[in-house]
Amino acid sequence: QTSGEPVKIGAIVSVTGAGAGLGVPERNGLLLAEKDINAKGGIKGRPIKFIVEDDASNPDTALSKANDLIFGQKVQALLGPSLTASTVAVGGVTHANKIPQIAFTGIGPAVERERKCVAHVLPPQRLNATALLEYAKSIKATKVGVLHDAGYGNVVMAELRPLADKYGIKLVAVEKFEIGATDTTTQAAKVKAAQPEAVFIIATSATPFRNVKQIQITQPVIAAIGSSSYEYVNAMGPAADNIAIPEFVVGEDPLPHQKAFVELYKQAYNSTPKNYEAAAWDAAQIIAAALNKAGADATGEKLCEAMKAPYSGVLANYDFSADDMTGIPISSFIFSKLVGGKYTRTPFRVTQ
Amino acid sequence: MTLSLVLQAIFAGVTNGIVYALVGMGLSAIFKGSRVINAMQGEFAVIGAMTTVLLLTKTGWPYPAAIAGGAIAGALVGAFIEVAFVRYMARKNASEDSFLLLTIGLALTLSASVLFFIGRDGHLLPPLGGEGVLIILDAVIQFHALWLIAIGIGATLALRAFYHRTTIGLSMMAASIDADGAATTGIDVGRMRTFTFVLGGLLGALGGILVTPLIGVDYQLGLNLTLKGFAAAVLGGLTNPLGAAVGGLTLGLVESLAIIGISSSYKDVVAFSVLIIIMILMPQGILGRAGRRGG
Amino acid sequence: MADPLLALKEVGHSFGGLSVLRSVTFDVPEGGIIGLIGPNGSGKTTLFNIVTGYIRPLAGTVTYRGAALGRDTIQQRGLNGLVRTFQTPQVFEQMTVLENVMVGCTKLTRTTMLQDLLRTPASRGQMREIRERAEAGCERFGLTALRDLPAASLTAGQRRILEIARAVVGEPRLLLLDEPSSGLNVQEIDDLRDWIVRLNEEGITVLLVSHDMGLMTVARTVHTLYFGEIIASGDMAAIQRDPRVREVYLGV
Amino acid sequence: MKPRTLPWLALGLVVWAALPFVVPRYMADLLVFTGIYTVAGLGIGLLLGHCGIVNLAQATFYGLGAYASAYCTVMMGLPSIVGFIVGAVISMALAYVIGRPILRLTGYFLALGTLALSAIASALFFEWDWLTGGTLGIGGIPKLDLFGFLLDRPSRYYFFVWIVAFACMAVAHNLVDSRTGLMLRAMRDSSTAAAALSIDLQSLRTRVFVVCALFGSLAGSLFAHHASFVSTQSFTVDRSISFLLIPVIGGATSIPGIVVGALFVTFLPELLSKLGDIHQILFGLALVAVVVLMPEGLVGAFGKLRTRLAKRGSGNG
Amino acid sequence: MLEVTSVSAGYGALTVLRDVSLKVGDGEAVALVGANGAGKTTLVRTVCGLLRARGGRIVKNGTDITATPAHNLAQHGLAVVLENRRLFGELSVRENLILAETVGRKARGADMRFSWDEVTALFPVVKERLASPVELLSGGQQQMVAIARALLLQPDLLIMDEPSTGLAPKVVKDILLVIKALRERGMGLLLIEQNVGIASEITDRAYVMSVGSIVHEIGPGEWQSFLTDERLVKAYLG
Ligand SMILES: Nc1ncnc2c1ncn2[C@@H]1O[C@H](COP(=O)(O)OP(=O)(O)OP(=O)(O)O)[C@@H](O)[C@H]1O
Ligand SMILES: Nc1ncnc2c1ncn2[C@@H]1O[C@H](COP(=O)(O)OP(=O)(O)OP(=O)(O)O)[C@@H](O)[C@H]1O
Ligand SMILES: [Mg+2]
Ligand SMILES: [Mg+2]
Repeated sequence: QTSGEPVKIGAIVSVTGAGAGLGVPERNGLLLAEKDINAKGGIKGRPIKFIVEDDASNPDTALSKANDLIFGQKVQALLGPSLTASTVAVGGVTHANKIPQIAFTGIGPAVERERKCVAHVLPPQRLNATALLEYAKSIKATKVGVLHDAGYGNVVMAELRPLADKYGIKLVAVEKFEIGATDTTTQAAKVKAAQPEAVFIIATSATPFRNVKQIQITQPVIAAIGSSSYEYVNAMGPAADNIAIPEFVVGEDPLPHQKAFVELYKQAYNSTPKNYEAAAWDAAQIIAAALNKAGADATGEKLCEAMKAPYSGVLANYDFSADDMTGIPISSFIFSKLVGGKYTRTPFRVTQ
Repeated sequence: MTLSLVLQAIFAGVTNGIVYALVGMGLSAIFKGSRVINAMQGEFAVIGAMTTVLLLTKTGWPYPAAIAGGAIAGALVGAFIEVAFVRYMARKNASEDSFLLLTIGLALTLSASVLFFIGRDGHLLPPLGGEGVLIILDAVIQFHALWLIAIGIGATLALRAFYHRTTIGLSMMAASIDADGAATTGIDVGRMRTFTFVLGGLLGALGGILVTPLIGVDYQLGLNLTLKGFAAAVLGGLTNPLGAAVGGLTLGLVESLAIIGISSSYKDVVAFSVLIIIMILMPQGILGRAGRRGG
Repeated sequence: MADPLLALKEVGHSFGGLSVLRSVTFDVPEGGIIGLIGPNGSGKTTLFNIVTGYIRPLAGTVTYRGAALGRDTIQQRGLNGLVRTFQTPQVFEQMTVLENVMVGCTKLTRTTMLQDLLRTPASRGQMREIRERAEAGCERFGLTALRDLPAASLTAGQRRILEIARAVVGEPRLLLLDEPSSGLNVQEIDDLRDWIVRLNEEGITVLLVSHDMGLMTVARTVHTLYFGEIIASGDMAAIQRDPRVREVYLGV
Repeated sequence: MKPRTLPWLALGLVVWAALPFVVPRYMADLLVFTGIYTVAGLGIGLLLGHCGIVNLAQATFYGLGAYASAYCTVMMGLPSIVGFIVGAVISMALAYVIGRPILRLTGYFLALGTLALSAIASALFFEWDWLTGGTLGIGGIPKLDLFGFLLDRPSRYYFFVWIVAFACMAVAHNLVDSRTGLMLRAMRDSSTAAAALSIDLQSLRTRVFVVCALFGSLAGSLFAHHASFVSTQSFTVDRSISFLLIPVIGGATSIPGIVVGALFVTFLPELLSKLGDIHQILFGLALVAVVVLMPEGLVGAFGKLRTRLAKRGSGNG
Repeated sequence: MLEVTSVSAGYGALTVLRDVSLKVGDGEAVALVGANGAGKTTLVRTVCGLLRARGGRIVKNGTDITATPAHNLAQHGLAVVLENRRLFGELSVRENLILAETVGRKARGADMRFSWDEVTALFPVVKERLASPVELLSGGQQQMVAIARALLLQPDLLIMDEPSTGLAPKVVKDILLVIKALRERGMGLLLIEQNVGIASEITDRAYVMSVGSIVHEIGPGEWQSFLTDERLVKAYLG
C-alpha cells in the first residue's frame, strides 16, 4: 500500500568483528521495523528503506560508510553504529552536516553532548551503573567486588566508582581483564579473596561468568546489560545460573507494551528478541515517526526538531530533548535473572 | 596476598600456559617442517573444536568419535592448505613474508567463514573427567585442567621423540633445513611438507578440542590463540616443541602472577615487558641454541 | 724491530669443553704475507673469528697496531683496517655484483642518516664516489661483465672472487683470506696469487688460510696449526720438509 | 627515458589532482585513508623490504601521533602543528629508547618483540584513559586549517595528505637510494658479512626504526585530523597486523608498491562489502589470491608482466 | 650406466646448458672439468633431478630418469655430493647420516655396499662428533660428512661436485684412496673438479666443458698429454 520513491535511511551496524554480538540483532530489529512501518503505510504513503552497512566493528570503516551513506546514497538520516567509538566518529560527520542520527549506544565522551542531533536509544553508562547499584542495594550487599573488561567495563566503572559512595557500597576489589580474554580465573580469585557480598561483572563475553563459577564464588552475581544475550548465555554453559541483570526486555516474559514486538519478532526470526533488537526497532520507529511528523523531504534540522520529543518505545521511554540525548529513566529498567540457563523476569523495579 | 591466592594464580598460569604451549607446539612443528610461520595455527584449533561441537550436537556421535572427527578435520585442512597453496608457492620460491601473508589471509578467511556459516555463538565441550574440581588450600583447579596438563606434557615428550627418534620426523626437519640436500638424500620434500601441515593441523585441532571445555570456542578465538602460541613458540626457541612448552608456561605464569603481584590493569604491560626482557637476555629463545658465529 | 701489525699471544678458546685453540702465539709483521695451514678442524677459522671479533677468546690477547683489541666490536676492527673473507662465501644474494662491491666501500665515507634522507649534495657525492670505487674494483677483479647480475646467480667460484673484491675495495690494512682458492681452477688460482702479491706490494698485509699448497707459496712465513697448537713455522719449503707437518697435514 | 616519462608524469599529476572531484565523496574519503596508510606503510616497508625486519608495532606509533594531535588540540587547545611535532618527537624518542635493546633480536624474535611492544602500548592506551579517553576516545578534533583554508572535506584534505605522503615517499626513496640504503640491504642479506664490512647493524637498524616511527606518528596525526576522533580501537595489535599487510601485498621493496598495498587494504574491503556478509571471507581469499598468484606482491607481478609484454612486443617487431 | 644425451637446461630466461652429451660406463670414473661458470654444477643439478632438463634424455642403467624427481634417484643407485655440501645444519652428524642410511637400506635391501661402520671409520672426525650439530663443524669436517652421507645412500654411481673444496691435502689423499677402493668394488664416479691434478689422478677419462657445452674429451690415457699441453689447458680452463 506504499508507493513512490522510497525514503532512504542509512544504518551502520557491526555485523562482523568484535561487535557482531550487537550488530546482528540490531540489523534484525531494523529490518523487522522496516516491514512493520511499510505495512502501516510507510512515510505518508512512501515506503521507507533502510540501507544497512557493516562497519566490521571498526570506527574508521564506520566513518567511510557514513560518508558513503550521506553523500553517496543521500540518506535522510542515519541509524547506528553499534559501538561507542564508531558512534563518536560518525557523529563528527552527521553533526557537521546536520544529519539526524540515532545511535545504538549510550552517550559517550563530552563532545557528544554538543551534538544535539545525535540521539541514543540505549542508556548512558551512568544509568547502567546506577541500575547495578540499585540491585545491589536491594539485596543488601554493601561490599561488592567487580570484574570488568578494559573496554566497555572501563567506561561503566568510571561512572560506577563515584556513584558507589552515594549508595554506601564499598567496592572491595576491582579487577580488570583485557577484551577477548580467554581466562580470568586469577582476577576472579582476587575478587573472591576480598570476600564481597556480591559481584558485578561488566563485560561483553561469557568468560568471566564461567570463571567465577569455576573458582566457586557463591555470592550473587550481577551482570551489566552488555553481556545479556542468548549467545553469551550459551557460551556460559552451566555457569548461566543465578545471575541478575538490569536490562529491558525479557522475551520469555515481556511487559505488556513489549508483547506485540516480541510476538512479531518471534514470527519473523523464530527466536526470542532481547535488548538490541528492541533498541534498533525503536530507533527505526522513532525516525519514521519524525519523518511522518516533519514530512518525508524535511531538512535534517527539521527532522531533528521533530525527533526532540518524548517517545514510548519497546525498550524504554525516551525523551530526546534531555541533556543526555536519550532521556531514559531508571524506571524503564527491569531486572532479569538467569536460572538454569533461562531468563526470568524478577518483580523488582526501581521507581524514580 | 594469601597463599591460596598464589596457588590459584599458579593453577591458572599453568593451565593457560599449557593452552599456549599446545598452540605453540603446532606452530613450531609447522615452522620446523616448512619454515613457515603459521598465522592460522589458532584457526586449526577453532576448526577442531567447532567440528567436534557440531558432530556432538548435530549428529549425536559419541564424544570420543567426535573428538577424533575434529582432529581429522584439522589434519585434513592442514593437508589441503599445503597441497593447494604452500606447495605451489614453494615451487615459485616465495619469500617468508608471502607465506606469512598467506596464512594471515587464510586465518581471516577461516574465522570469517565460521562466523558466516556457523554463527557467532560461543560453544563449550564437556570436560574430560567431568565437572569435578580439585581443591587445595581453597584454590580450585578443574579435573579437566589436570587432564590438559597431563596431555600437554605427554604431547611435548611424544613430539620430541617423534622428531629425533623416527626417520619421518628427521626427514621432515631435514626437508625444511635444506630442500636440495634432502631431495638428493632420497627425501620427498613435498610429501614431508604435506606431513608437516597434517601434523600441525592435527596438533592445532587437538589443542583446540582440549581447551574448549575451559575457555569455549567461537569464531574469534583463533587470532587470540595464534598470538599467544606464537609468543610461546618464539620464546622457547621456535624449533623446539619442548621450547614451546617452556615458553607457554613462562608466559602463562608471568601473566597470572602479574595479576596478583602487581595489578590486573597492568597485566599485559607486565607480562609483555617480561617477555621482552627474557628475549633480550636469551636472544635465541629459552631453549634455543646459538649457531656458529662468523665463518 | 718495528711492532708487528697483529700479534696473537697465548690465545686459547674452547666450545663447551671442546678445546679448539691452545695458547697460540704468533705475529703478523706489517707488510707481510703470513700463511696458516692445518688439518680440518684445527681451529684456523676460529682464529679468524677471534681476530675479527666474531668470538671473544677465552684466553690470551690479540694486539693490533700496538693496542689490544679487547672488546672492540667487529665494526671497529673493520674500520681499523681488519677485513676478512669467509670460508663459505657470504655474498649479499639479492643485490647485484656491483652493489655488493659498493657495500665494501661504504665504510670509507660518512654521511648522516638525515643527509641521506634529504639527499643532500654531500650524500649524492659520496654515493657517486662509492660507485666509482666499486666500478674500479669490479674492473680490477674481472667482474665487470657480471656487474648487474644478482649475486644469487653467481657460481661458487665467482662468489669467491666477488668476496675478495668486496674486501679489497674497503682499503684494508690487514686482509684475512679464509680459503680463497677453493672453488677456483688452476688458472684462477694463479690470478689470485698475482692479486695477493700485487695487493701486498700496495701495502696490504695478508693473513692467508688455504689448503692449496701451490697458493701457499706466496706466504713468506707459514704457521701450521694442529689441534689448536702451532706445531711448525717457517717458509713454505721448510714447512713442506717438516716431518710432523708431512704426517698430519700433507699426508706424505 | 627521461623525456618519455615526462608526459606520463604530467598525466599522472592531472589525474591525481582531478581524482577527489570526480569520484564520489566516500571514495575521496577512502583516498584520504589510502594516503594515510601509505605513510604508515612506508615505514614498515622500509623495515621489511630493506632490513628484513617484521615490525608489528606500527599501530603504537600511529596511536602516539594520533593521541598527541588529539590531546594537544582538544584538551590543550594548541595549534594543530604542535600535535604533529609532539607526536613525532615522542614516537621517535620511544623508538630510539625501545629500539636499541629490542633490535638486538633478529628474525621472528624481533617480530615477537615488536608484537609485545604493540600489546603493551595498546594496554596502556586503554589504561591511561585520562590521556587517551580510553574506549570512548577523544572526539571533536578540529579539521586542519592551512593558512585560513579549512581542510574540512575529504576532497580538500586529500591534497594535504597526499602531499605529505609524496614527501615521505621521496624521503624513503632517497634513503633507499643512498649509502644507508645500500648498507641496509647488505645487512638484510647477510648480517655476518655486513658486520665484517664495518656496517654497524645495531645503530643502523635503530635509525631506520626511528624513521619508521616518524612515519607512523605522522600518519596517526593525519588520521586524527581526518576522523576528528581517536579511540583505542584504532591502535590495537590487529591494526599493527593490518599495517604489515600493506607492504607485503604491494611488494615490500618497492615504494609504489606501498601505495598499491594501501589502496588494496582501503578499497577492497569497501568494494567487497557490497556483496553482503560474505565480504570478510572474500577479503581473506583475496589476500590468499594475491600471494599465491603474485608472490612478489602486486607491483612485482606488474613488473613481470611489463617485461613479458615488452619482450613479446620486441619479438614481433 | 649413465648416459646423458643432448641435454639442455637453464634458469629462467637464461639457457646454461646446450646440447650436452656424456657417458659414464659401469664402474668407470669420469671427470668433468671446465672454467668457472662453465655449467658444471648446472649439469649436476640437472642429472640429479633438482633442475628440469629442457631437452634431451638422461638414462641410468637403461631407465630413463630425465623426469624422475631427485628423491627417487637413490633407488636408481645414484648419489650426489652437492656443491656447498647442503647438509642439515641443525641436525646432528648422526641424524644427517641416519637419514641417508635409511634410504640406502631401502634401495639396496640387505645387500649394502657401504656399512655404517666402514663409512664412519673412513672419517674419524665424523665418528668423534656424531652428536654435534653439523653446523658447528669446520668447513672441511662438514665436507666429510657430506661425502659420508652420499656413500650411505649405497650408490653404484657417485656424482661429486668439487668434493675437495676445503679439505686438507692429507684428507684429499685419503679420500682419493677411498675412491679408488670404491671403484675396485665397482662403483662408478662422475667427478666435477677444478683441480685437474686431483681429477687426473683418479679418473680414466674426462670431459671439458666451456660455456655450457662439452668442447673437448680427454680419452683414456690422454690425461698426461692434456695436462702438459699448456695451450689446451689455457684454452679450456682459463
Ligand atoms: N660454535 C662452535 N661450537 C662448537 N664447536 C665449534 C664451533 N665452532 C667451531 N667448532 C669446532 O672447532 C673446531 C675448529 O673449527 P674451525 O672452523 O676453526 O676449523 P678450521 O681449522 O677452520 O677447519 P677447516 O680447514 O675444515 O675449515 C672444529 O672441530 C669445529 O667443529
Ligand atoms: N640460480 C641461478 N640463476 C641464474 N643463473 C645462474 C644460477 N646458477 C648459476 N647460474 C649461471 O649459470 C652459469 C653456470 O653456472 P654453474 O654453477 O653451472 O657453473 P660451474 O661450472 O659450476 O662454475 P663453478 O666452477 O664456479 O662452480 C653461470 O653463468 C651462472 O651465472
Ligand atoms: Mg675453516
Ligand atoms: Mg660449480
